[in-house]
Amino acid sequence: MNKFILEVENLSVWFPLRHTISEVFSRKPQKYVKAVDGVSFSVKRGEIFCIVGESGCGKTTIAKSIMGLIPPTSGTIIFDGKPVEKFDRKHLLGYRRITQMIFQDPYASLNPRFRIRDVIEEPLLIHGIGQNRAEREKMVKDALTKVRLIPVADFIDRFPHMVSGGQRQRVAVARTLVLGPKLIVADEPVSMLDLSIRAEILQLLRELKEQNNLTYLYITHDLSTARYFTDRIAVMYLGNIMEIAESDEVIDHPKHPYTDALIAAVPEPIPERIDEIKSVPIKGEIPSAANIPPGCRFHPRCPYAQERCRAEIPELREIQKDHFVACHFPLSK
Amino acid sequence: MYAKYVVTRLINAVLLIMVTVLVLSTIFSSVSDRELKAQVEEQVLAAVRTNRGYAQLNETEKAQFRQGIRDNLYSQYDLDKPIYERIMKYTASILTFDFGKSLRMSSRSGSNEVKDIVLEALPRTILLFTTAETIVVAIGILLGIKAAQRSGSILDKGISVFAILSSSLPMWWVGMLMILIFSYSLNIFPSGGLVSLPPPTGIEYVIDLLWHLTMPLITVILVSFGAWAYTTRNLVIGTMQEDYITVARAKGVPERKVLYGHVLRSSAPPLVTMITTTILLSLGGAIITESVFNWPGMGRLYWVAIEEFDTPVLMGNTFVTVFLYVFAMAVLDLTYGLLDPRIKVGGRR
Amino acid sequence: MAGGDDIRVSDIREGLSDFWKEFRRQKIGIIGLILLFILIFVATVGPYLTDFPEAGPRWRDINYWQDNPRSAPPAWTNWLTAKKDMPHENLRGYYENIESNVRTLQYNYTYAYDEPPNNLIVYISTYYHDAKYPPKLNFSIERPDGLRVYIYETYLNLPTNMSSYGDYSRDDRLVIGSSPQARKTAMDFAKKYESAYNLNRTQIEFVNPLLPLFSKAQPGLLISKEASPLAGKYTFIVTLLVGGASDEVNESRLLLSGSVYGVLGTDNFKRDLFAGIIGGTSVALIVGLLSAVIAVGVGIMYGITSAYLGGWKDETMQRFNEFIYSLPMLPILIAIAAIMKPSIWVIIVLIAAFGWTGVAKVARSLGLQIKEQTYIEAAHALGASGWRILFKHMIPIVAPYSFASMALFVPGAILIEAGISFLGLGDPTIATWGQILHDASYAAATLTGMWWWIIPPGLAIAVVSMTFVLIGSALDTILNPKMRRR
Amino acid sequence: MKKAEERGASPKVALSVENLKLYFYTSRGAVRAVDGVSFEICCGQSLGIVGESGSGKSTVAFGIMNMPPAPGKIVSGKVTLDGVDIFKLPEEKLRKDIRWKKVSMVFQGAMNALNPVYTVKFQMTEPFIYHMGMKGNEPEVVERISKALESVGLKPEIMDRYPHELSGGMKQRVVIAMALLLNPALVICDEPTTALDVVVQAQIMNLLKELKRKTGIAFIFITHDLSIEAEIADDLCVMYAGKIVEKGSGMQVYKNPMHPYTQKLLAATPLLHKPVDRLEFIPGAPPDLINPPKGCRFAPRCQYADERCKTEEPEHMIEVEPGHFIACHSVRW
Repeated sequence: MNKFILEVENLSVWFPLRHTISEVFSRKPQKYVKAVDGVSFSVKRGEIFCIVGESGCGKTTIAKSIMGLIPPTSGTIIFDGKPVEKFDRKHLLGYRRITQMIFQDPYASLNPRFRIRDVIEEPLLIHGIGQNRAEREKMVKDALTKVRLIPVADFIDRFPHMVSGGQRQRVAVARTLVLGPKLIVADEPVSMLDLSIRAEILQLLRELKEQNNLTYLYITHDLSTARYFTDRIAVMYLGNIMEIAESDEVIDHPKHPYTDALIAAVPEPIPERIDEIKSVPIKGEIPSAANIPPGCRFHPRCPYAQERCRAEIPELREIQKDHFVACHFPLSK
Repeated sequence: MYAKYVVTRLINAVLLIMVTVLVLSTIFSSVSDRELKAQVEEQVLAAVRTNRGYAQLNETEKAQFRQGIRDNLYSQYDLDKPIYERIMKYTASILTFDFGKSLRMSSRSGSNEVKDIVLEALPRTILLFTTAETIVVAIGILLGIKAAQRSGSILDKGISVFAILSSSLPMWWVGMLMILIFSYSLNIFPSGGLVSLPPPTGIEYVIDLLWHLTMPLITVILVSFGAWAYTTRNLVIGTMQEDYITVARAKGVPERKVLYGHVLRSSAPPLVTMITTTILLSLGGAIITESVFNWPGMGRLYWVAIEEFDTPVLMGNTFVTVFLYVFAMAVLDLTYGLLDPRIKVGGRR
Repeated sequence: MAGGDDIRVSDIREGLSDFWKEFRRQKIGIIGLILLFILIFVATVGPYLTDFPEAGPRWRDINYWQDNPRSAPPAWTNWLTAKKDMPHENLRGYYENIESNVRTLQYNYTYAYDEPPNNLIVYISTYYHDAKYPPKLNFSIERPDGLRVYIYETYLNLPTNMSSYGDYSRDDRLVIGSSPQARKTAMDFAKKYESAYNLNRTQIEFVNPLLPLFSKAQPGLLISKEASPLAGKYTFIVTLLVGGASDEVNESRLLLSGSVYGVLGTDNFKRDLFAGIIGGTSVALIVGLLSAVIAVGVGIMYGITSAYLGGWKDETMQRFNEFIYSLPMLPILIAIAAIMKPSIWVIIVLIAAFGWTGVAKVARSLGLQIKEQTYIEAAHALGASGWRILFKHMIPIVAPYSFASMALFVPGAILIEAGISFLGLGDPTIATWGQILHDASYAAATLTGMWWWIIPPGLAIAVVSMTFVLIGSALDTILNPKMRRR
Repeated sequence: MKKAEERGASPKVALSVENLKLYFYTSRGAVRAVDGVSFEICCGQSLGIVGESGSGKSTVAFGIMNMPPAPGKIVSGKVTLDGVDIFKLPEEKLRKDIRWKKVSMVFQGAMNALNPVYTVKFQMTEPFIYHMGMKGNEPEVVERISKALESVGLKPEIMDRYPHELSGGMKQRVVIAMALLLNPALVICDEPTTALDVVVQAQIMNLLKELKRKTGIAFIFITHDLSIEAEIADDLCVMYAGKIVEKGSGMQVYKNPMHPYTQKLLAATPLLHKPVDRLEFIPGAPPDLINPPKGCRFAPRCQYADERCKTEEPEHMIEVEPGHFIACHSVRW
């Protein structure tokens, strides 16, 4: 069996910008927002793989592309050894059964006119699973029990707006579990939740992973949660992956200046360091993906940028075992 | 960028007008075919009656004579050409503002050019409806702001109720009531028309005109301002919930300035577009209300043209209305872009 | 697609009860709802409560209205004026068999007005057996002052071609007030009391025979300005001399035509305006509701589909929508109506055909919002098909909105139909409020002060459109915030 | 409160809030969003108010400004700002002499805090017009606006731009600059960095720290993020369901949290550099503030809750060490 459940090779997702009439006449080339631009990574069976980055870096686009919600411009997505975009409609349906997605906003990801029962039954109906109502009802109840919405009878006939945010997110998890998936793409599943219940969802996800042999692709902007929850981290910046390594390695020994800056910027509750001015080595804000700088796309903000960075795009290369970085001059902390 | 947007939007409007006119000409041409032919026969008979030598002619000569006039008229009205050709020609002339001659009507100066007839009616409609709508907009916005300011107060509720009531009333019926009360019962105002007959001269003419204008003016204002006040109120209340309004209050900006500066300025794009369209559309007049008051403006002209089946006038008037309407829509899009710095291009959507 | 078993009755019941809980708090909505129930009652049962249940379909049938007074104000105006006009009165008599060949019908009437009736009409249907001896009718009045006047006498003759023996029945309408015979007998009666001067200046052709009959027996009773009305109990007696014992009177009534009439008076064509307005209710409701349902239904489907399809299909659909939207509705509708002379159904379709565009625009923008919602994306990710997403996820979200916009569409539709009818372009086969106003305007009712012809139909239009504005705004406040909440 | 004296800040009280109650009157009943909150801040000091969504932390800010958002009403309480009881002032005086002059605010979501149809300059000129009686076109005003913009690290040129032409971080800086224009005694920052990415967040935090040091203005920081408060708040109030459950210096609260809610909240915060195996969470959800539980509002979620907690509200806060208060029946110290 393949070691990797998911292999993403050279994935690009470009959104064409509206071409104005005069641009058509002056034959200017079509402009694109390069949300994802040549990204490669592989997710091992049974691990929690994390993509971390700031808003607008393309991490959610990757997730949606893997889910088949946004067609990739180029590149391949290989699931269990089979490239995904070659799937026909029937296979795509099968693929969607074994890869599932959890969305960021539990308030928005459940149809407000569906009862919890309907929310979880919906995938069964779509995929034609379950002979009759009773059988489906049993599956729905099983899924709710798994996410510990118990007693099930208290929840099954409620509408999403009648339960709390954490419970709503558990309903969303139950919806993904009911089809028996292999891979779950979780796009910031806890960032909209209050701090006091975040750990509850994360623990539930971890337990479900053990019980059901799941693999997670976890998308987040929060390095602290990423370190706590995930096995490996890929750091993204402006449509590219800058660094991939095991979580602890990335946080403790970042090799890429951007990763380093991200880590430096994270606030931590250490009252002794009150009023201390942090050194945030990078200036400014992430530029628009419609105007990607030449060379290393991080170079305009990089404190260590040199001539080579302006001209040459750095490859993602393995500089230590299992530690990949896309930088001409990796840090040596 | 904005200039380019203006150009695209205007081209769009012109295309729309062309298509509309084509469709309308098709409808009118095919329907008016029969009507025109009957018209021609009438004119042939009239020519026969007025021709003194006709009685002396023998039967074949008579028939020839009639056919000659008929052919002449047919070619004058293009009835000898196939219908699609007539439609195209008609469309083309309409688009070049050449509406042709009226079949039955003439302007006061005696011209039967449709253009003259329409141009005679237009200022009268402006006098009544454009004036009325301007007053309506002013009263409506002021009241709407007052209502929003004291949301939930008696004034606010009163305005909402009045808006519901007045928008349920047919304006022309209110006009009839006004005539019943002020002309029949109280005998204060004339029941209709533009001026008394015979029309007075000089300053008395103006007074007489205003005297005739008052009742229709009050009718339009009475029926329309409630809805305006209500819309303004909702817009203003919507804007007042924005964070930046809270910020303005926290900044200590006086309530009046918050309202008339921040809130009103932010609600301006939809308001101004509403004002522009209302004013532009008022030029078309209101067919029924003008008929009730016998006010010889664009609306009543339209109605008379329908009753008389005067296709050229009908078409000319319809075109002017459509033109105003489409143009108003375009202006609406464009002002929105001008007023809201966030939308430099792209219009309402 | 999911089967019908997805819809649970309990869900609907619960949803409705939740909705009702919220709706109950909307005062204006409750008022609107009450009005709606009243309107529906009036539209369905109302016509049978008037004297003219067929007022709607027979509005233009002169015969249907012939016995009514012309241009009569409502009867209740008597309360407001010092001069009491006689209201229109239908009398039912009681029947007596006095002898084997005499049948008597008596009508009692208490008269206390300042003007005599305009007319007096006897309706009688009889049947008899021997054509040689048709019934002979005799009409007389017993006045409050004890005088009895024999006014009118006639044979209820057979048509000539009838054979001599059989079952013959006939319906008679005897217009006493305008019969020369009655005029003569009334004149004879008057001669006994009237002054010579007055008699001299009276021409018999212009005498209203009912004036002396209802006036005090004293000089001046022939001259309407001098006559003094005789108040009190009148008895009208119809005596039939019949040929055979089995000859009978089937039915009979007596109509006193006054100068004030019913609840809302009559128009120039003697039509009962109250019956007309009641009859017009169903038309107004049908026009409003049907065009609203069509327009909103089409608009919602169009808008949502357009939003869902996206891309060039959306673009094309929007262009078409904008094309229709850019046409000024009323002028074009009026022109079409003038050319086509359409029936009410065509008018409904035309109103809907021009009206759907606004709804479609809103539905499209709603659709675009919903399309961006995460739960739609989630449904995609689960593998739901396009149709499933459209029908199971998107349309149910928009559906509540559509009820509000339907209610708010109704007033506009009613006003447009009324406007078209007002211009005389409506469906000629039925009575609508706009048409009543058209006739009023045509007859210059505003300038003759016939307010009862003008105010009620307009008020009726206003009440119906207000009903729906009220319901619509209540629905809007309840349903729309829910749309925006997330 | 020892720390303030050590640093030599004036012990003068800038703001004191006593028993503030602010309820929202909805059709379902009164929502007791802020229910008897008391605290004070000294000049040059900063106070953090931390709490999860629905704890009433932002509503406190509006209470201090005496600007309850509809349908809210201030039920009781006393707010003394710079020695003035502001609830006793007539609205006009409040507007002229207090708002923005004495207390200004940095709002949550800078995107919506700037009026989209006015330039930055116009919006920054307004305080001068309405408080300083200036016309708004004096060179002095432009000068002061330029200075304010420079002090938050922006180029003065941007004053001629419209808000939509600025990035998120720039807008947040403009909003901060605006709050400082008139040198108020107190600046309330309501979630000043919530919508920002971590790098920009660190930049803004650095800016705020600098301002705090340089200006001697008292600050209130309202946020849900304990880590951010630790970086800047001298004193800390922890709010739960409309009440303050714990207050004290930052050191005391972080090092020695006494209230079970604070303890749990801190244990639920993932730390970047101190990974733990298991994060804590608090089961359940915050109470409905229309019908709050009879006793302690945290009792239903508290593991130490006994009979007393469920029936009797902890009316008075207990001083567990000098300057460190909690509202709890069960904790033994």
